[in-house]
Amino acid sequence: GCSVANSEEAASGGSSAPSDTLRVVLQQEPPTLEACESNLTSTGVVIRSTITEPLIERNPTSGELEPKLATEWSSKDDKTWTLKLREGVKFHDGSEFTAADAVATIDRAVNSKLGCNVEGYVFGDDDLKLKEVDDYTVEVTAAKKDPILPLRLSFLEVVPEETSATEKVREPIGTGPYKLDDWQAGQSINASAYTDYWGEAPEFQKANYQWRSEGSVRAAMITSGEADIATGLSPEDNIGDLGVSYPNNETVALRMHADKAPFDDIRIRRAVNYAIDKESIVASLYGGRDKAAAQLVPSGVVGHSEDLPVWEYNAQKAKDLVAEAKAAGTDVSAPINLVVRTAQFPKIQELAQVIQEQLTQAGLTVNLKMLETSQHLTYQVRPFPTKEDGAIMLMTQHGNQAGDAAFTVDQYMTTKGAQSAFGTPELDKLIAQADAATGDDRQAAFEKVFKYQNDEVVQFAHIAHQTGMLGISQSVAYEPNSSSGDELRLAEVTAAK
Amino acid sequence: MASLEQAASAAKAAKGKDGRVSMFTMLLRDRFATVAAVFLVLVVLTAIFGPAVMGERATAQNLMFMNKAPFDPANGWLYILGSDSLGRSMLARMVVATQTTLLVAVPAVLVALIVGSLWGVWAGYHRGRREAVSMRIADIIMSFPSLLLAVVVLFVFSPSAANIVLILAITRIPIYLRTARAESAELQSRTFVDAARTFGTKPNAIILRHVIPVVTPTLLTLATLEFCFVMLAESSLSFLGIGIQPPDVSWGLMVAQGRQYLQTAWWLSILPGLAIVLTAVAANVLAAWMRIATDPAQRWRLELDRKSTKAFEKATRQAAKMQAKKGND
Amino acid sequence: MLEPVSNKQPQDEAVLQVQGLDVDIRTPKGTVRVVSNVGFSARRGKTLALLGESGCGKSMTAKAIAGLLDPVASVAGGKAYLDSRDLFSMNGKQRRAVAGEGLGIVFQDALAALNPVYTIGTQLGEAFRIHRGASKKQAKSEAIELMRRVGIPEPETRVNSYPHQFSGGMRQRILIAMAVALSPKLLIADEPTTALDVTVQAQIMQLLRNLRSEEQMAVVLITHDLAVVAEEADDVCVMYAGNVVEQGSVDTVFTQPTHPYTKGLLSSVPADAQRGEGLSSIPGSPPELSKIPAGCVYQDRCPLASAICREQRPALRETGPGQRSACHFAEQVSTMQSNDEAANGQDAH
Amino acid sequence: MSIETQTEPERTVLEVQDLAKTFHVASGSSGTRELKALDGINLSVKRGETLGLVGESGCGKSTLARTLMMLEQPDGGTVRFDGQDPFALRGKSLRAWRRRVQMVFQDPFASLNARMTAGQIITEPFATHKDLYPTAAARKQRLKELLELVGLRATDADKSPQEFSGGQRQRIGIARALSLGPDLIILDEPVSALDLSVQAQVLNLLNDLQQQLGVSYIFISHDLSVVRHVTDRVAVMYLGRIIETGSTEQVFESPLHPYTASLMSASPKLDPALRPKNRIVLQGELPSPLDPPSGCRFRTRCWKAQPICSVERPDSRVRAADGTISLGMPSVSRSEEQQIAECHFPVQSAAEAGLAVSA
Amino acid sequence: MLTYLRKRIIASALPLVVVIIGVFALARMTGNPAALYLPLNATETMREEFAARNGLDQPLLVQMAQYFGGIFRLDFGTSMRTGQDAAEMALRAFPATLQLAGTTMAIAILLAIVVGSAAAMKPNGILDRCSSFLSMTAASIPDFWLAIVGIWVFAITLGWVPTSGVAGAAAWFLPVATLVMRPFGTLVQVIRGAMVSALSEPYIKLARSKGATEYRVIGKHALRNAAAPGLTVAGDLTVGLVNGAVVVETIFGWPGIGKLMIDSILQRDFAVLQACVLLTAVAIFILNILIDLGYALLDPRVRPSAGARKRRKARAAQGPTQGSEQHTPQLAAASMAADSTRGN
Ligand SMILES: Nc1ncnc2c1ncn2[C@@H]1O[C@H](COP(=O)(O)OP(=O)(O)OP(=O)(O)O)[C@@H](O)[C@H]1O
Ligand SMILES: Nc1ncnc2c1ncn2[C@@H]1O[C@H](COP(=O)(O)OP(=O)(O)OP(=O)(O)O)[C@@H](O)[C@H]1O
Ligand SMILES: [Mg+2]
Ligand SMILES: [Mg+2]
Repeated sequence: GCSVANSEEAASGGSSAPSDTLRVVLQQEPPTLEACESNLTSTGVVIRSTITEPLIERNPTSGELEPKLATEWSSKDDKTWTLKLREGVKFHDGSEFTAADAVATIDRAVNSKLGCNVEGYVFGDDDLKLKEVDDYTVEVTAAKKDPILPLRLSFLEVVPEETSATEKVREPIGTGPYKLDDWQAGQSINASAYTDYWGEAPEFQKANYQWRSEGSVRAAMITSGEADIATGLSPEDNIGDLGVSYPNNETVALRMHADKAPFDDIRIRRAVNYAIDKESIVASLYGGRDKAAAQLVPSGVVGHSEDLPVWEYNAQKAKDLVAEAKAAGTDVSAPINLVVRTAQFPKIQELAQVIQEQLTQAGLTVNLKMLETSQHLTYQVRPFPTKEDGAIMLMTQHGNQAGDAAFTVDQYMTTKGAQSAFGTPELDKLIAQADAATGDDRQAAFEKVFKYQNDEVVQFAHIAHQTGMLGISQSVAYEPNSSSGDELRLAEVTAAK
Repeated sequence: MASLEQAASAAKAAKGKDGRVSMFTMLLRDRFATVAAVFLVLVVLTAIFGPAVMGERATAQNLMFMNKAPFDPANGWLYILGSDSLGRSMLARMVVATQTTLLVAVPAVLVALIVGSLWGVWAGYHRGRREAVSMRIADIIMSFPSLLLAVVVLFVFSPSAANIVLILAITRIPIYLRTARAESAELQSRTFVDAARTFGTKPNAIILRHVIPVVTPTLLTLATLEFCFVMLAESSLSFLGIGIQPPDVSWGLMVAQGRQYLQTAWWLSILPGLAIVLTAVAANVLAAWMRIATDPAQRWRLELDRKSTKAFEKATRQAAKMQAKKGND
Repeated sequence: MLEPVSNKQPQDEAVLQVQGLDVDIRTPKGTVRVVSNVGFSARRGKTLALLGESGCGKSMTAKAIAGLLDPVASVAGGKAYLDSRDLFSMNGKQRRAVAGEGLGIVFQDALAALNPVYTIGTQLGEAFRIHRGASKKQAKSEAIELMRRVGIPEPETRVNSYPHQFSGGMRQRILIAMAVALSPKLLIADEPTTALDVTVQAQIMQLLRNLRSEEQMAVVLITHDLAVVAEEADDVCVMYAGNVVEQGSVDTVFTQPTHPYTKGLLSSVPADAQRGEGLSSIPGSPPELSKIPAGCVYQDRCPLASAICREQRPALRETGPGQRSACHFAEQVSTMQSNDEAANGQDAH
Repeated sequence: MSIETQTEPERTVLEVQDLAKTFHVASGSSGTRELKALDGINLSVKRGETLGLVGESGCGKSTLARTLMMLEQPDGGTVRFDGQDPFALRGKSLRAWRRRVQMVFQDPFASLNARMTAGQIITEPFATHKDLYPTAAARKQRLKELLELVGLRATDADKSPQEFSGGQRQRIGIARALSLGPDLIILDEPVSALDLSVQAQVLNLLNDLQQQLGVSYIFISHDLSVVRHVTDRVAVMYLGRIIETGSTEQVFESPLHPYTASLMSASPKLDPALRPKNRIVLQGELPSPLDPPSGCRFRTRCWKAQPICSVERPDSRVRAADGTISLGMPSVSRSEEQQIAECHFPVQSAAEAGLAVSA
Repeated sequence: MLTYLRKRIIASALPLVVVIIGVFALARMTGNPAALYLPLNATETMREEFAARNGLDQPLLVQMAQYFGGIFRLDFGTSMRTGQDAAEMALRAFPATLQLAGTTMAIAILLAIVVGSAAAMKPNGILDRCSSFLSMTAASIPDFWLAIVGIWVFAITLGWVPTSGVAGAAAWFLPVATLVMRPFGTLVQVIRGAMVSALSEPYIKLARSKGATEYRVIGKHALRNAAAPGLTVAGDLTVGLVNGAVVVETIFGWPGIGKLMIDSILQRDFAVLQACVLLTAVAIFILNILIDLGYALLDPRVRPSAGARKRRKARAAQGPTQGSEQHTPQLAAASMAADSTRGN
């Protein structure tokens, strides 16, 4: 036969596809569908809330936590949390969902030696203590006080107790509306609606995932009717009206390392902020969809302040500040390396060049350093390279999936934060307070943190809160939200009227 | 008959005193080669003087003047080739890119050509173990993922034009090595090489005198094909972020970056790509011409000028007709 | 216009008649006439030898007749009749029909003329497949038969061998076999034995003789070995610088040459000269084809040359029974001193 | 012969003993087979002498020449040039030897680099032997001399090989071989590509040079009339071995070996009066050198073959001055005048040799 | 033949080992993969655990010894990215690449033979000029242009074929059409050149003298003689495709080895990279043997092949362009053999 291995069953392309199949085209093939790796975008976009489900779910729009496989949760001391589980839920293999499964899921992801991504991402080194109170009640105890433990738990996708605790599982069994049928490596993933689903049945009987790394190809698949939903598009992909943009939680910023001239002078760091014309960047490069940013988290995240002003674009002020610094003895002509990851997001190359140009106008010397992911990571995360031949200015794209600024500031702003170049004791203190706060206090505390960074620390020059774009064919209807990039809930997709 | 003589005298007039046609005349005889040569000279001149003339204009951004279509006189001559995604003049950028492009592609091709050819000629001439080992080395380089090499070199060293040249050169050496070896192995068995050996001529001198002149045209033609390959390879390195870095600009980089605009602003990618294609085609046409011009057995194709060839054909036809008439009488 | 030599013979005897053949070649130095006004005829069952120094246009003449000139060359005038069919006015299809069946040709270089990638059987049988529509099997058995005829041992097994597996002599015989496969009326053999040693040459000549007598084939033998001509040919046609300078039967031409060039050639043969003695040779060298002088083509080297030779090109004229020469002084050639002294004098300079 | 006038005793320039060369040629599926191109060659050349080498195409003549020129490495045997073994020479002394032995190649086209001019080709050796003509002027002068010597014009120096006729090309090759002033020139079919009148010119040239300079020649050819004309002694080769040697006259007039006899007999003659009455026409093909016949190599085509011929390799027979033929005695040093052949049943008379002329 | 094969295998084993060692060492020079696989805020302990799990904490030599030990047990390691068996991943991707390469080359060769032969019939004629210009352009067009424009025209505007994917025969059109350009362009030049020189050989005249038609002369006598240089170059082009047509595989979502290899390099997925390189190197080596066999099939003179050194000895019987090592990337050698005469 003259066909690619296993291709016979691959979903047929063409515009006359049977309408009971929902066809999604992604940027890349998921490396795995292992539930405990679901915080990886490419994994999560397939499984989260589609194949597997968490105990608790965060509403991407309101930011509120909502019940999913747990119906209610409470804690007296913010340390020990009790969760009531939903009854009558069945896994795809037919077994009943009980407390044992919930305990096993948490234990496997957080306490085991598996090295789950989600563990590193939301839980850190400390283990959780787990107790099965009865068939439908679980007790979770953190090592220390943790007011957002339910939020953390919302990252865990539930798998049955039988799932191996010593090895990762590529094809999970979940409780979600869709059941994984088969995965043809390299080509497609097929799922079908799970008949015993506890909730409302999805509209499409079948789902099919494919992946193409070229945005224009994904767009073309929508236009030509070969796919119903395409993720990760950009306006240049010629998608036309079928492109639907949505705020995607991602914020672009420049991180300045203050260990070398000229960034050891706060005037220069301020000058950088003045020099960049964020509004016109957003307007011209991003067609006005993105929003100029004043802080690392977008609206919708706890801690985001609507009132924090975007740094004014003032080329003259930037020049003055540079001159001032120069007068004060700072070596303003010292080279700055603008470190950028290739193809991290649409038009990153152009953005970098604009920034380079604008900073040059302000009188600084900027070299552009486009790096592939792995190399870029050595700059992004501690320990930072020390033998750099200039001051580092890293372009970073930060996405806060959790909806709480704690996930941002701990990493980006504390003195020792994994992705923080430097910090100040005062800021550290403010952050610690905010982390421990709850309710409205928490919001206010984080707002303070962001304001303080902008006024006194100036490690970051914020550029924009980004928007994502989905391609949605005429035959389906879907309303994207800020988490659509990480978690594409197929059950929410309906046939177009 | 008169026309035959005319043709002969016309042919004579084009020749030097020694009856041999100069290279320049031969170039003019081949119209395609002439056009190609003129084009290449223009490219080289652009590469030399372009950046000095257009340097400023190539970097000036204008975010309000993005992706303007080419060939619109209303935008002024600077934007005759349109503007790019940052509102820079495409014309200026293409002109400035010429230098970088040539500075990467030409040395890369030359280094690979020189190293690979000399090595191959040497291996092919001596044969035996030297040849076997060289071929195995070529095999190794050939089956090695060149991208890995690129990532390593640029990771360990850092992306710079010199390193890009190095990588492109190393990975393309086997092509020349194998070609040169094959030709040289064949040549070393020729009688005139044997003759040189009987004078006690040293191997290197034989290689220099008898082998290299013969293999050069072949290798140069190969090099022109490679020239285009190298420019495209450079563009894919750029795409991975390990090629030429902005604000430097090369045609390859422009092609790679413009590709996402292929459907919304085609000129960003097509124009520099066209420059690559045209340069490569021109180089190839010129190489083909040169191969004929330096081959004593082929040279006549160029030494005959078009006019006399036509006259010849006409005259023979007429003569045949006359003969036929005579025969009928 | 010249008339064919064999006019006196019954017309049906002449298988090939060539009249006033001109061949032009394009060179960097302009157009050159390499064959000029050549005429001869070949008789059924007889051998005509084309003689002449290297480069005088023998092969060109042969190729022109066979219609296989290189692209740089073209027939500029003249006629060639094969059994009274005009070869030069034929179109491609008619030509192809004549090739093989009417006219066979053996090329000068046996080593290169066989296609290295096909078996001898395939190549020998090809003519049968083209002209007789033979099946593969038939073609093969015909090939075996041919090989047997030209004396190749074990034809049944050798038929599947490739050209490089045969010796030079065998290859030459295979080429001859190929040319005579369809028993053509005319065989042109271009130096069929150069590079073979005399014992093999003798075998091949024997073969040609047999074919000639068995098939009544007319043979045009191109060679510059006078001894072979003397032994094998019936008629001879001597060429010089693209022109026929003398023709006639071998016996008369070789015993009584009536052109100074023929005479010079004959006395250059080292056969009876003694070791150490200088060989008689014709002083000078043939004219460059692009600079053929007006008048006699041989004037520069001719001891008899005089004013008329520089002005007027001598026509081929009868000088004896069946013998014709293109020399103004044909009658004096026989009395001409052998050019030994002249030659020696020339060489010493 | 010209050199005979010289009083100096005849000196042997080249002495070859038991020279053997085997090629390994790919064959069949089982790898390689041995091809004995030279199988124990003995010969010697004296100063000022011309040795002719004749034999069927492919019998190893060129291989012998190439081996003597050190273009091939022999498998066995010795070569002595003026008492020295050239294969043992290195560096300077090797180059000095190179100067003394030169070769004219079989193919006048292939042996000249088409991309060089005649002048460049002829002066090419000086690039290696820089001390000979150190200045450009000296080289130019020498080039002029050489061109003149071989009968080319000075203006020919700027032409490239394809502008010359075959004969002229061969002269360029000869001029190149002469440029270093060698003592021995190996001529591999120097006239086979030439037509008669040019051939005569070249042969005369070679003869003159020998007379003027006293060089020795090894003259390879299959044109017997030419060989007869130019050589002093002749060696006849068959399948990698010399099967007969003797003075030219002896070999041509009264061949000992049946193969020699058939060669002489088959050679076409211009003069009908000289044509033998009963020519020997050999039957069968030249056997493959890959698979030579046992015993006497010629037996497969020999009309005199007896059973013993297939069993035993024949010893040399010697014809004494009185015409008697006896078994050659290796212990007795061979006189140059002796005619020696390797055959069990040597040819006894001219009639048997197929040389008898119908008178 | 068997001796020959054995020799080839032995001769190729060493380079194979060198390639693997080289890839192994070079890959590890590209930096620690931990950052790629761990969350950005991963702690020190997590990093250590990761290194231990993937054996990256050992000295390089030990890692290498373990790797080679594994190879003998046919264990090629596990992918860091997917947790699957590396060899399995490579083997799964390879058929797709091979099929694509095979189809592409078959079409390219076929087209090139037709166009090249037609061009060779009249050197420097109109047809020749056009085909040489077109083929040069085809050989130098950036492939992603073609791919994207192709999708635009044929999939979106005309709707004839799917944009991408591997489903159905129509899906092959765009990838193959894109890939075919460079081999086609290069081969046209090579075949044209070889045909020009073959057509001037004496055996062509001989064939004509037998009354063979032009079609027979070109298709039978010239083509087979001109095929050797074509085979050489086609072999090299196939090597290029076997090594992965990255761009095309990426754009069209073709699940081939090129994409897998690039991803493994960028993702520092060492085991998979090594498995891929090993697989392609072996494939290239088999391809080379096949090409040698192809020579033998085409040209009886090289049929009894027995290694390079010996073969050259038989040069008496062989043409200049056939030798064991000579299936080289000599576009040139070939294309130029084109007009160059062998004679001088
Ligand atoms: N393809 C060609 N291009 C240019 N000149 C040619 C070509 N072929 C032949 N000639 C010239 O035409 C003339 C006649 O050539 P031809 O081959 O007929 O000679 P010939 O008599 O057969 O010589 P020989 O005995 O050497 O074979 C020669 O001077 C030769 O140089
Ligand atoms: N390099 C080689 N490799 C293998 N066999 C060879 C080689 N050179 C010569 N031979 C073989 O050795 C034998 C002798 O060849 P050689 O060229 O010496 O013959 P020759 O007597 O000069 O023939 P000719 O008269 O045709 O020139 C032939 O069978 C030839 O095929
Ligand atoms: Mg001829
Ligand atoms: Mg020889």
